Amino acid sequence: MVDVEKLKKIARETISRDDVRCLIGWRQGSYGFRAAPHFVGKPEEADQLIFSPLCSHNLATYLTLAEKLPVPRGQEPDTRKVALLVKGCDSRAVVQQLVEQGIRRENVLVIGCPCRGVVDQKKVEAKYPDMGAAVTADWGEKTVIFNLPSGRVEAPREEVLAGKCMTCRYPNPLLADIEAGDAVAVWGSDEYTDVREMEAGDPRQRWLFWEEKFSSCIRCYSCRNVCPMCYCEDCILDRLNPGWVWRSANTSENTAFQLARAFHLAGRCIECGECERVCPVDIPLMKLNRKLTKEVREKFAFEPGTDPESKPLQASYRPDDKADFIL
Amino acid sequence: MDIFKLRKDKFADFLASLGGYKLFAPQKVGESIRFAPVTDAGKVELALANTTVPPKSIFFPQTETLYRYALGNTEMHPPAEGEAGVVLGVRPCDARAQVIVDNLFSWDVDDPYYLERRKKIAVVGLACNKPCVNCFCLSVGGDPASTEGLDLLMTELDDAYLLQPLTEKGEKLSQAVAAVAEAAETGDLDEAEKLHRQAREKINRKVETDGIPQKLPGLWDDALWQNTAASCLGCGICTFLCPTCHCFDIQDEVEGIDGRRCRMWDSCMFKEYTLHASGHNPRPTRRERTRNRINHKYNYFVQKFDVIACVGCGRCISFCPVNIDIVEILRQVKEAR
Amino acid sequence: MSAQFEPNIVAFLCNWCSYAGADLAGTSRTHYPPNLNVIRVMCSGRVNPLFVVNALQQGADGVLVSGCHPGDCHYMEGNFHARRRFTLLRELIEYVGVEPGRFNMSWVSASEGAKWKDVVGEVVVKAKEAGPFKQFRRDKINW
Amino acid sequence: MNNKPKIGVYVCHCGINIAKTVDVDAVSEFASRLPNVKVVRNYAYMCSDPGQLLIRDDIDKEGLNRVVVASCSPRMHENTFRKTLAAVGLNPYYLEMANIREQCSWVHEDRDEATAKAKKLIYAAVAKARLLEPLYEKEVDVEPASLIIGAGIAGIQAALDIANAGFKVYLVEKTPSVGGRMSQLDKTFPTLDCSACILTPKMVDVANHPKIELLAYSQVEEIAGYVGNFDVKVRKKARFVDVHKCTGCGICAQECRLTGRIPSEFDMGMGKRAAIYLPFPQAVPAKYTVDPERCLFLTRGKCGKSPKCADACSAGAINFEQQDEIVEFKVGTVIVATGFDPFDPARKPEYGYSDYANVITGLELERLVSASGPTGGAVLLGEGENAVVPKDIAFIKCVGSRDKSVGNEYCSRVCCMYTAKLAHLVQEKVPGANVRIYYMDVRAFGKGFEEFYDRVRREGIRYIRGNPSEIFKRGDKLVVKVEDTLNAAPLEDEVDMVVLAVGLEPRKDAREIIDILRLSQSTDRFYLEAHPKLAPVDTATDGVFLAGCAQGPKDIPDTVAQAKGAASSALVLLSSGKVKIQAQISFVNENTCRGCAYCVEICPYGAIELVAVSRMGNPVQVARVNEALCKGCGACAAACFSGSIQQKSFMDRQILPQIAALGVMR
Repeated sequence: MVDVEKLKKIARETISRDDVRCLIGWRQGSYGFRAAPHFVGKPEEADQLIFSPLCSHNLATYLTLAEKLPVPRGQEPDTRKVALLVKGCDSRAVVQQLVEQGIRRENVLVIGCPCRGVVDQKKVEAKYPDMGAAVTADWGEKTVIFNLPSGRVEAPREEVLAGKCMTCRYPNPLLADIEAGDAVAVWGSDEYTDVREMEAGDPRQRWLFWEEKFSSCIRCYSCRNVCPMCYCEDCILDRLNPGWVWRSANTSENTAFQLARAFHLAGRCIECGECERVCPVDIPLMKLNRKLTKEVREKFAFEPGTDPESKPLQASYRPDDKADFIL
Repeated sequence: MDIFKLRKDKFADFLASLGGYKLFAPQKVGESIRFAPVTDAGKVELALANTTVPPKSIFFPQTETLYRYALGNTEMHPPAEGEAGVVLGVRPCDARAQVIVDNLFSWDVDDPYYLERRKKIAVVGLACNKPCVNCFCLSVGGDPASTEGLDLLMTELDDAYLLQPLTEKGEKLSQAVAAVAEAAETGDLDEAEKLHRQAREKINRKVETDGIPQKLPGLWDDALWQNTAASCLGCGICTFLCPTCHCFDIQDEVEGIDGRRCRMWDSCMFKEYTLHASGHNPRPTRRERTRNRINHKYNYFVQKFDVIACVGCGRCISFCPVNIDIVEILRQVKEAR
Repeated sequence: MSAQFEPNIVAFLCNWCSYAGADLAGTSRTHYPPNLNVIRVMCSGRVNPLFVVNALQQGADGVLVSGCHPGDCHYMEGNFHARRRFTLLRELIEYVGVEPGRFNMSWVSASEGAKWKDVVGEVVVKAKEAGPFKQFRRDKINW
Repeated sequence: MNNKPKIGVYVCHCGINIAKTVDVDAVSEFASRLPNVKVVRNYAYMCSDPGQLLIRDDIDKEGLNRVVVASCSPRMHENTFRKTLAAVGLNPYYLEMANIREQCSWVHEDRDEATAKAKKLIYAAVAKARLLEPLYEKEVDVEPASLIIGAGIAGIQAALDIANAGFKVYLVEKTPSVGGRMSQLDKTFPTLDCSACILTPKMVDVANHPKIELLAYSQVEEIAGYVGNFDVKVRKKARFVDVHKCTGCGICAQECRLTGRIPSEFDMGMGKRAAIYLPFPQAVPAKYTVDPERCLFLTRGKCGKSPKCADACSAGAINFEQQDEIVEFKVGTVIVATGFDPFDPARKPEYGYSDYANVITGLELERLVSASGPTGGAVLLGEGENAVVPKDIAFIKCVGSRDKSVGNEYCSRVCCMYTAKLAHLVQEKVPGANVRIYYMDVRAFGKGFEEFYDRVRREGIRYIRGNPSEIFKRGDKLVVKVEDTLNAAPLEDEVDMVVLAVGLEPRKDAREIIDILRLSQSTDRFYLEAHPKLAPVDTATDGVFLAGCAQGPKDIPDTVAQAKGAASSALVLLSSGKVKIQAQISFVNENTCRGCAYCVEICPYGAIELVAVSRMGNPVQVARVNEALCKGCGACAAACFSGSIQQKSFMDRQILPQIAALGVMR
């Protein structure tokens, strides 16, 4: 478990180091069951840090999202480290970014926070509608405790935790320079039931399901921008020449967009579930990405973000790759 | 204009009576609620505090054909005339937002597409009885029961709706209502007034907005923007879901030898929005873009049209993936020296 | 309906093996249905899997990617990369509802003119069974 | 020519090949209506001179800047038409061909269907033609020198050919002397020439040739660069002998404390040598070398009061302070002639090679019968006094070849003939010897081979068809358990000596060259040639050639022929002094490249590397293509998520319009 006071102490020490530029963690949100990414520049700002079931953001995306401003002549670029609080799934994103040289190991300082599951905003808001001002939360034995305005409540974790936490096999960070707490038990198991259930239908049924979802997409690209693995300098979707996908929001372009993103994540998606969490129109994106993570596991015995020395899946091959569909 | 009382069980008949119009109402599209043409009265959902996608999508659709053409010749074929319509279940804040956006689409150029729809489509409002946690309409000149921008205001009582026509379009609609509703008694009016008052008390998000438009220019290089934008993902949620956002991009699409010029929502939070062909970008990072979003609504728009381009609907707060809260930003602007 | 329906198939052929095999089928005057049109690339490794999605969008009812047999690739590894990419892509598009017969991949060497004829035949039959592709085709949607 | 496309479409009849099933006029009419198409012609034979003249005239008169030729396969006439464009100053890559013959008129009978398809193919070709960009075949200078790795007969022959053509050769040999495996042979089949007699003159030529720099007892460490510009690093291993002073007199070896006590590799361990040695008498260069693992002074730092070899050397050539030396030079071509290793029969325990002294390999017998061998040419078993001349001798063939169990499925091509040769030599050296050969097949395929095989049998050497299952000792005899399959008779022949005809295997250190030159191996683990039939000496890397057994088992005539082939291929580059680089290569947009190195991983030629650049002051890593190494396969372009790396002439923005054209067609 992670003791938040110890975490704050670690954060204060870390941010005081002169080779650390900033520390990224979470703070209590501005209303209801929200938390927000918290950028600590000075030791005193570490007091607002929290680590609770509300901390669903995968902060690894900020390692590759931050723009590199032009360095004024005569100045040196700021190469100080960025310290990052990571849960188990987040740490896989850091590992995969290292594998793909999206970041360099010496530029990031990882503070591992073993995690016992984060809440699903929609489930919690449906269960406790009268949330009002900020609600703090904490983990119970197999439950999650919420301090509502109307008092303390405890809900069984299955009712409030995000889907990805039910199938989580990596609650303990795979990579950490500093451990903020001791390891927790792994209780999730992953049979890809959501994917197998979809595979069971026939193509027509599957298309009806996805057509309804993709046609409701408003192309806000939050699923792309939140993803720690989507860090192209100039995404093909934003390009006009060649215009891979047109910008009009209709079933054809939206499907092409979602297929392009899902495919670009094959062998790279570390199932942090952020895309599904942030989608304003609630498209079940994990149900789409997990199809490929299942295939990649079954066909190539490959799990992205688990081994810093591994070669990216789509940049390597094995002479004996199985492919029985080739004429 | 007299006020009608429509029993809830007669609601479906009321919708049927609007047969002459193309009817839009909040419905489940995919997994979220937005305004869509009504094909089955049973699917209309009025319970939610507000739709995910605002009714701007009816007047200013996400993708809209400006005109069609064929390669090789220069005739332009604009889309067919729009038909008369009614959009029902619009919250007062969204209706007010549409009036604010009208300013822009009839500013130096009258936008034919938008204004035609505004003329042809009546707006039937639904007063807010249960404002959501992030509503702050009272702080920006709005009200859970304001009638601005509405042709007819509905207020939900226990077992009926009060329908109060406000404009001639509203009046025309109420004639259709007359067949299925009866006149409202004073008791109903008091009940409605009580509900409106209760709704006002339920709004707990408040911020002092006066003085902000004058203060913003001075905060151009304030650290506030960098601190806020640090966690911003640069996605399009806050702009696409904002009822007063009206920016668009124009592109051509060609299939074979047939083409069309179309307009689609764009967002100032996207990097490409201000990317010049030369590669220069006047707003290169999320700091400038966050600053711009707030300044546009609370400074530039005010200078031009003397109204804050924000109606306090709270969508940008509820749907922001990283909980960037405009009320918090405004509070910090207010407190900044 | 599918009797009159003539599918339109876009094929990506690698220059060294499959394109040469298709040429050989021509020089040996074999006959096969005309539904398949070829885009020549230097190696099956060049075929970006999103070309398949794009082809289905732009009016193809079936797509074929054909390259050298494993081990024969003129550039040594291109077909191995293609095999891995299209194994993944096929799973993805079938998962969202594209019928299995629409996307095909084949190994055709420069000496297999006869095999090329059979491959084209099979691909056309499969596409005909699957019928016209409507799912996410660009078809002037609400122009 | 501004690059607003002005396209000329030329539809070929190809006599009747196209015109019979494709309505060329309808197709031409269709093409004339396409945007940007200025000229449309159809003609009987576009590839003919008058046909090409049509194109040239239109380019001159009409100012065309793109040409689409709808005719046969680009594999047939793409170069022809490129030359046509180049002839009138239009960049040859402004050409796009539509294959309406092999893939249209010849394969469809219905005229309407064929015509419709031809239109569609032209529509797609025009769509791409609009977006073609000019490409320039870059020319690179070729360093007028060649590196040859391995100085066996293959390396020697190639070195002599190239040097005699007037070009500098760096010949690198790992062991102290040139000569390779051939120098270990006594006689060579089928002519029974004495191996040393035909090899030594070439060895001497190689050592004295003014154009050949011989780097014996040296190893290639690194080869960077590309065709015409290879930067080579070679490690000259320390001999601890100053080659300029050493006269090769050999006194040091006699004086050495370990003289006669170290097994000589050259004599397959049967002969002995000292810690300071000359591999074999005719060694070239005839300079002594100190064995660093066995020399007492080098291993224990002390050799009595002082090293006896140094004291004895009148020329003062011995210098224990000598260090390895790294030599760097530039060459235009590389020839890999690293040879083979004989199969180690210990991996076939049933033959008892490691159990019984008188079970030996063919190469060991070669040393025994050789006059410069340990026994001076006598076929003897055992040491010193109790050495005895074997009477009954058995040869077993296909040991370690055509044998899946040891992973060598191939035939080593030489064992049948060297077995016959050795059997003949043994018969000659041991009067009254009883020689028999157990075989599965006899492959006497070469010039004079069958005649020699027939002669050997007539000399009384018995060929028994059967594959011996086991060899074991009985008394002081060896028993060969075998079934004579022709007479279906199980035999247990008692013999004095068994000779195993071991096959040829890739060298154990083959991996080193693979890593240095990015060669790949064929399934039999020898180095992979570019094409088994049409390019046997080339490799996938331009400017790198193979010669001899490095590319696969072969006998001396084939090796020499291949060495001369490799030399001539190298000379093509060296003599022209220039080499054209593939034009349709990849290039990187360094502003959008994120440095994820997918393309670096994927490129089979190592043509892409990550380089550090400053993007407005920030140090970032981006990919960069080495234009000379890139072969233009495009695998990198398909792997790049942001499309930052593209392949010229096959860019995404050129292929997507083709897909669109083939998709929607009016």
